Amino acid sequence: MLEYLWLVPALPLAGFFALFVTEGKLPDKIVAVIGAGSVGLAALVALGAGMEFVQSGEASYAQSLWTWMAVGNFTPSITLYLDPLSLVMSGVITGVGFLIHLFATGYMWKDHQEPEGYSRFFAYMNLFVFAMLMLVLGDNLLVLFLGWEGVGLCSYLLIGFYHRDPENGYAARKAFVVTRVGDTLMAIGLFLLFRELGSLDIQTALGDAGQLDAGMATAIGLLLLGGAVGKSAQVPLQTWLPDAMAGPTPVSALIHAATMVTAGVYLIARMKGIYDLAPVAQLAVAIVGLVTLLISSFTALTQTDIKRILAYSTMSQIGYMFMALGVGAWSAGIFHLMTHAFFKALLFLASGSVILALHHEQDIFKMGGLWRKLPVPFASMLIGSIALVAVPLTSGFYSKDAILLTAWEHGTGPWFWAGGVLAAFMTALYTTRMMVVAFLGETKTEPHDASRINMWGPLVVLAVLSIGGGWMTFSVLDDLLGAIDHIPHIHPAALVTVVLPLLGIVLGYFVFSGRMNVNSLVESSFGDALRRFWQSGWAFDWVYYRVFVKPFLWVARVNKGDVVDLAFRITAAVTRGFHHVGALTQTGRLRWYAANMAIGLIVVLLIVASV
Amino acid sequence: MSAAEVWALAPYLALAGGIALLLLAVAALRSHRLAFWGAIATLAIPLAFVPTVLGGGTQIVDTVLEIDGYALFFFVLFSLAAIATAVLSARYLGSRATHRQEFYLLLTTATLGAAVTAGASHFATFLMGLEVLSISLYAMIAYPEEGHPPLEAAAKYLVLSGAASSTMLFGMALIYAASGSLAFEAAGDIAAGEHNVLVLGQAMLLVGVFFKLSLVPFHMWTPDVYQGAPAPVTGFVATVSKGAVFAVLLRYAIDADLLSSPAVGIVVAVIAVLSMVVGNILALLQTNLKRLLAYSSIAHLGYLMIALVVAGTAAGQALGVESGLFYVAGYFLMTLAAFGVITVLSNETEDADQISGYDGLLWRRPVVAAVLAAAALALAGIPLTVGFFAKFYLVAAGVGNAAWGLVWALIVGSAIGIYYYLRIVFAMTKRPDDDRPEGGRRVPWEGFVTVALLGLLIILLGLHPSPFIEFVRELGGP
Amino acid sequence: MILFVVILALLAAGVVAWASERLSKDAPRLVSIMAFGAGLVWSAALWLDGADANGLYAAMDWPWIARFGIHLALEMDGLSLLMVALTMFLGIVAVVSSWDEIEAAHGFFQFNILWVMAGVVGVFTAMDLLLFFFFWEVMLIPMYLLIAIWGHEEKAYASMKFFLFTQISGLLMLFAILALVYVHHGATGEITFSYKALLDAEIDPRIAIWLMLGFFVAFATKLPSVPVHTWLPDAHTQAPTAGSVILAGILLKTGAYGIIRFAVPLFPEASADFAIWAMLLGTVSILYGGAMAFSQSDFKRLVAYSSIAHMGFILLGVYAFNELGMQGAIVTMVAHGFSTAALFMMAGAIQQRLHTREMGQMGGLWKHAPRMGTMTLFFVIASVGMPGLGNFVGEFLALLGAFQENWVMAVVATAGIVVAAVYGLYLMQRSFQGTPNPDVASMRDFGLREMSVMAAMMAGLVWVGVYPQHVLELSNATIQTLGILP
Amino acid sequence: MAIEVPVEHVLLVAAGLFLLGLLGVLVRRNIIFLLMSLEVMMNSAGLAFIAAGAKWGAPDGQIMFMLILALAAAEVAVALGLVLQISRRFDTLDVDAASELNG
Repeated sequence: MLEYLWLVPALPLAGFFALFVTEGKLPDKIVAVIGAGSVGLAALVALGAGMEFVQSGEASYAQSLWTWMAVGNFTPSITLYLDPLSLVMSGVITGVGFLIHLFATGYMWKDHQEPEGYSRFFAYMNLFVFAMLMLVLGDNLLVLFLGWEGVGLCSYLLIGFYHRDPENGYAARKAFVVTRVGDTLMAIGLFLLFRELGSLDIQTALGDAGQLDAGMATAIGLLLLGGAVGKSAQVPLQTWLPDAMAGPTPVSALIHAATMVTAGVYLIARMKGIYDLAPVAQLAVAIVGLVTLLISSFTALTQTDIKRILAYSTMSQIGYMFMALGVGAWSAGIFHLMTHAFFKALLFLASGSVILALHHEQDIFKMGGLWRKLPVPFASMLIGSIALVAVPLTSGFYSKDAILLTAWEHGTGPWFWAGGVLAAFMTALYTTRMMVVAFLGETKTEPHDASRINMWGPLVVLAVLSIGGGWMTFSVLDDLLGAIDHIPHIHPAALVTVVLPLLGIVLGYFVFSGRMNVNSLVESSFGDALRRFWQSGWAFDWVYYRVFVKPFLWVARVNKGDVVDLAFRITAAVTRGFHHVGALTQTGRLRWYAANMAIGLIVVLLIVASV
Repeated sequence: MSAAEVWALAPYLALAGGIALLLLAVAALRSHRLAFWGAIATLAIPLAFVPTVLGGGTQIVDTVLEIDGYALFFFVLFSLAAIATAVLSARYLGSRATHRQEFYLLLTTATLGAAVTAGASHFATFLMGLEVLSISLYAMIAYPEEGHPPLEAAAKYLVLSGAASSTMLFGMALIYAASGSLAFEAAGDIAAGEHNVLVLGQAMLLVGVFFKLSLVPFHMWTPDVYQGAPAPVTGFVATVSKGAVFAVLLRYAIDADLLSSPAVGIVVAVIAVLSMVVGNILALLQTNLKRLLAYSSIAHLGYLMIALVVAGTAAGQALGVESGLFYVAGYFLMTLAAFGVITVLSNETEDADQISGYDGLLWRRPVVAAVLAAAALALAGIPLTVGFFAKFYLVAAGVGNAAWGLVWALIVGSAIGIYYYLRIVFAMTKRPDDDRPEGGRRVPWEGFVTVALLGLLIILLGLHPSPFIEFVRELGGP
Repeated sequence: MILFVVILALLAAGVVAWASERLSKDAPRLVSIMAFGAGLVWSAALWLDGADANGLYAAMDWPWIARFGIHLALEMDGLSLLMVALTMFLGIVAVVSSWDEIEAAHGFFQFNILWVMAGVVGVFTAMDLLLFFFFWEVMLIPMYLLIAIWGHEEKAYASMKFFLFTQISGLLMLFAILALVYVHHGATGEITFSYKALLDAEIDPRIAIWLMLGFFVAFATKLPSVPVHTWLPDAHTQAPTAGSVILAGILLKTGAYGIIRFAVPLFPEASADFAIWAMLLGTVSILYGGAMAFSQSDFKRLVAYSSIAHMGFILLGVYAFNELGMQGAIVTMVAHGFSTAALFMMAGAIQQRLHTREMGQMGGLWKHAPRMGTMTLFFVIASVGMPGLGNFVGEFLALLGAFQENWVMAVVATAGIVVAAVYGLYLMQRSFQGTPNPDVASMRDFGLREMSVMAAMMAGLVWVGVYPQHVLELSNATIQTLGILP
Repeated sequence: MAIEVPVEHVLLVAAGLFLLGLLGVLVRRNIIFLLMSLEVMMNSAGLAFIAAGAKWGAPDGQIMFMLILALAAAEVAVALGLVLQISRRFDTLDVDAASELNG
């Protein structure tokens, strides 16, 4: 199967192409078959190729397709590169991706806003899967960049899928532009890397990375981090992700939870060789992760929109992954990437079921009491939540625990660990809040569950993976990626790590079910200000709008007429002015003409006399 | 006077004889047809002598006329321009004068004057030729029997031209006083004390010449005369009269080594630059096509001064003369074409001189409009037309002799010029409004053929100028 | 010989098209399409046939004006072939894009299109400086007429501005050409305008910089680069669709071509000294053009400003003086030819349907015309620089090359891709997305004719984006022979 | 017994005449006077020619003067024709009235 590796990205691409050229004229059922089927087939091929790869025992497998371009010594080739990292990634992308596609065939069926957009939706989704696969399979940073930009594009297209609402368009453009800022940094990183090492081939570059001096390695590491930060919605380029929830919920599940947003994690993991040479850059990765983790988990606590809660949660979970990479627990980071893909996809899909059943109601305070009426979504949400909170034995527990314990040992002291544990506590708090408010209590909106097998089937599979994904895959990944954690679990730090989230659940239950009154705290002026500060996402949007957007708009407004043109207009006006003055001399009077001739004669004679 | 000298005079004698015959014929038989065809014959027959005379080499007739390739080039050019003018005038004047016969006499006489001027190598012939030309022109300008403009134009031209001629004459007298010779060439050895008088005289002579060439600041008569004169006559004034003066100026400048005097050099350069810039600026927003072309001619004569300056240097003499001749020929074509179009579009009483009247001409009379467009673009110096190579020649001459200031002025002037030439083209391309009645006037066929021919030549020389360039080179300088 | 015949054939086709107006309304454009189609086939045949030992596909050299050593010297090497093929292709696009737009004088319209293209082919193949200049100017007049006759409300102003800018800068170039020739004449005693002879001219560096600037100003105006770009938005906005397509697709490329073929090789040292300023102009163009594009509310004006930004990459690439930058510039030329031509075609189609270019009066057009929306989306994305499409290859290579030479400039210029995203997506939002404008009751979508042209351009962009090797190989042959790389 | 008058003096007189004529052209409005002033200018040149001819002892200057006379006569002939027409069509001999062509 390995020789058919190219089929893995090619199948979704073919699906996209088929849907693109038929211009939405195919019957929806065939669209569904093509859309989900192409990804499903890709998953099968990936599975087959992966098994063969694991059995072969080789460290990597490369399939060269063609040389993209050849200019002097710049010869990036389109080569697919399979190693444990990309294998895990492609497995997640095709596997989880297929489940989400399957769910979407039901979710998007006879959609209320875009009933004619069914084919367009799956075209974009397939294109996304293709791009994401190119991102992780590309053996060259330029190919990676192709996928990188491709997923950004699809993200833009899908966030703005309901394009008739200008707000969605705004959210889509914001996502694209903010991540482009990161992409720009990344592109500069590529320029620098090429200048220093003469190749963008990842393996070649990493092999030659030893030639880099420390400063250069740090620069490259920081620039690539810039790219990763943008794509993975980390501070300071995180502001686009909550708005990106404007897209259909399967999109949020696939792109803004399971796959695309983890591309930054993949990039840093892939370029580990550079970060090994640049401790400063690596520390920056960890700091970015920690800061994002804290900021977003506090923010999640104050959101009311179920998808925004999940979005902030995603940011914080990716913060864990960044922190993992930063503190050196890179296999644990990848492990968390995978488990997070399971449980976060589950959470999003389940919330999508809820939203659909409530006729697109997303405010958790307008839900309530749903656990009886929507049992499958509720069960799925619950399972996803406990995995998110990292209750022991769930998949999230395995990976998060490994990260935090590595952080404990980090050279700078236990600060990363402490921050991570605090965030874990907060995670428990906001997750509990979400579950309690939305599913317990009294019913505020009457749901109509219309989900069928194609919708709850994926939920079930993902639920199983969320629970068991940790221990099922732990040993395999431990093998493939290298040792995931080193610390025995009987350890004070380990104990705190395990217990604190549980405390969070208990506290959250009491507070949000109203059994414990904290109104005096929340309603105090300080509490209120803090709440609004958190709710706004720590005012990043507010600041960015004033620092970047507003000045740009101002310039655009005042300079619409192009100030440079003024120079030419003035020249033209002056020339015209000369004409008018000159025309005045042409009075038509004979004697005036004669007088001028006389003056001319005198001037000529004066010139002659003076030379 | 040797036989060879007499033979060399053959074209001139034929032209003069033809005029005499025409005079008698017109006096005896008041037939327009006879006068017209007589004039055509008078102008055409002398051309038959030209090739043989040209083959005989340069003849200097009694020091007053130098009949060489240069003189004959202008002879032919003037005759052809006069023929075109005659053809264009025939119908145009029909509605403006009860008797057209004398017009042809004036036209042929003016041509003779111009031809003599171009061959002059002596102040006497210079004076004679120029005044025969000018006096004929006064009458030609005032020829129409009705309306103020022709009369006003003629009066202005007469008075101002008279003043200029006087200045020129006075200059000649001073030169003669300094050098003791009236021939162009003898100005070589002059006592130091006389030198100032000589330069003073040359300056006054130049002022007179500059007037005739309508260079700034002696240009002010130009638009008024161009506008007031009958359209075909304007074409004749713009071409033949200026061509003749330029021819004699160039000859005099070279023979007398005029530009070796720094003072004269400065005067010429300043006047040239002023003309290029002021001429173009004055034309910029002009709405009357005849006036616009007048201002444009001011600029063009300014450009032409580059040829004079270059020809005045020892190294650049050949190139300067060549470029001058080529430019003059090209300028004749473009100007005659432009005024030809104005003539053929004019109705019984009014000249077609408002640019707004040309709106949509391309759709009504495509060929005529194309000719005017070609002429305008040629005047602007755009490739595909002879105007480009004419200007190219000048810039090449200027650059080749490091006349940077003049070349820059030419570039600036041309840059301004593009605007108003293009305005003409733009007006013609306007789509006609549906409610506007079609201009029903018929274009006379002979006028049509003339302008079409001129247009064709503009394009032809713009595509393949090489044979003509080689021809001009072989003529040699004055 | 064949090159001259091709140029004459295009000119002749123009006359035939004009004359065929009497037959039927369709006859002129069919003549045009056949002429360009034949030209395209001919260039493809040349390409498949391969170059001769000197890297030439066709060449000829006839004396023209012996007095000045001016020759009718035409040569076609890889770069020329590339540009000529693009010209022929966009000729077809131009004709199709104005199919319904032109209501009067079809024959004369096609005449002008064919004559512009004839001039352009001359520009891309001339090997004699005067001949080059000749063609350079020849292509302007029909272009001027296209704007002046078939343009929109401000056509008088726009066409005049276009002509003045290009003509005045052209005068400077003519001056520089003549000065170069006479400098060469002074050294060797030979007057010649031959490109190859003048390549070897030894010029005093103090003079060379001024002569180089004469060329550069003309080409930068045509390109256009800030600060001599202001003619472009006006010209584009007012031009008929075919005019915009030709202007953006081809005429701007003549500026880039001129820099690569003439300004740099003729004055290598002066150009090297000037490189930093040229790169600065390129960078400023990228950012300023992008910011200006965002300011616009007129669809065509926006695309016009985006062209300025794209052309900045060409300056940046060429003056990086390395293979990467140069190739980036050339690929950008090709890719921009496709993407912007398509966007202008779109603008024209919208204007024809809605009688406005103001995006304020559009919005939600996707509802009426999903095909047009999809196409706009595709080409916006291409011009935003999406990998896998041609523009990315060009811009990435240009930036990569520039980075080797001057990293500060490259870093600043890279920020331009963010700006591109801002204005590109905003364009999409205001025209096709958003709430459907209630004033727009319906809009005819693209039909087969438009879609086939669009598909061809999409295919072209994907081709250049995924496998640019064909382009790179053609241009590489030229780049190596120009001798401008260290 | 002739008095030797230096040629320069005659030339100065001629120049004075020239200036007078020029001034006449500038200040007179009646076209007849204008023409008369022109004649003065022309004749001043003639005088200069005669003086110069005398200086060189050659007949050239006098010949030139005769040519000038002939030309002046011709010019006046045309000019008077114009004057007649002007007085007929403009009803005045004031040259300032003839300023319809301008701009």
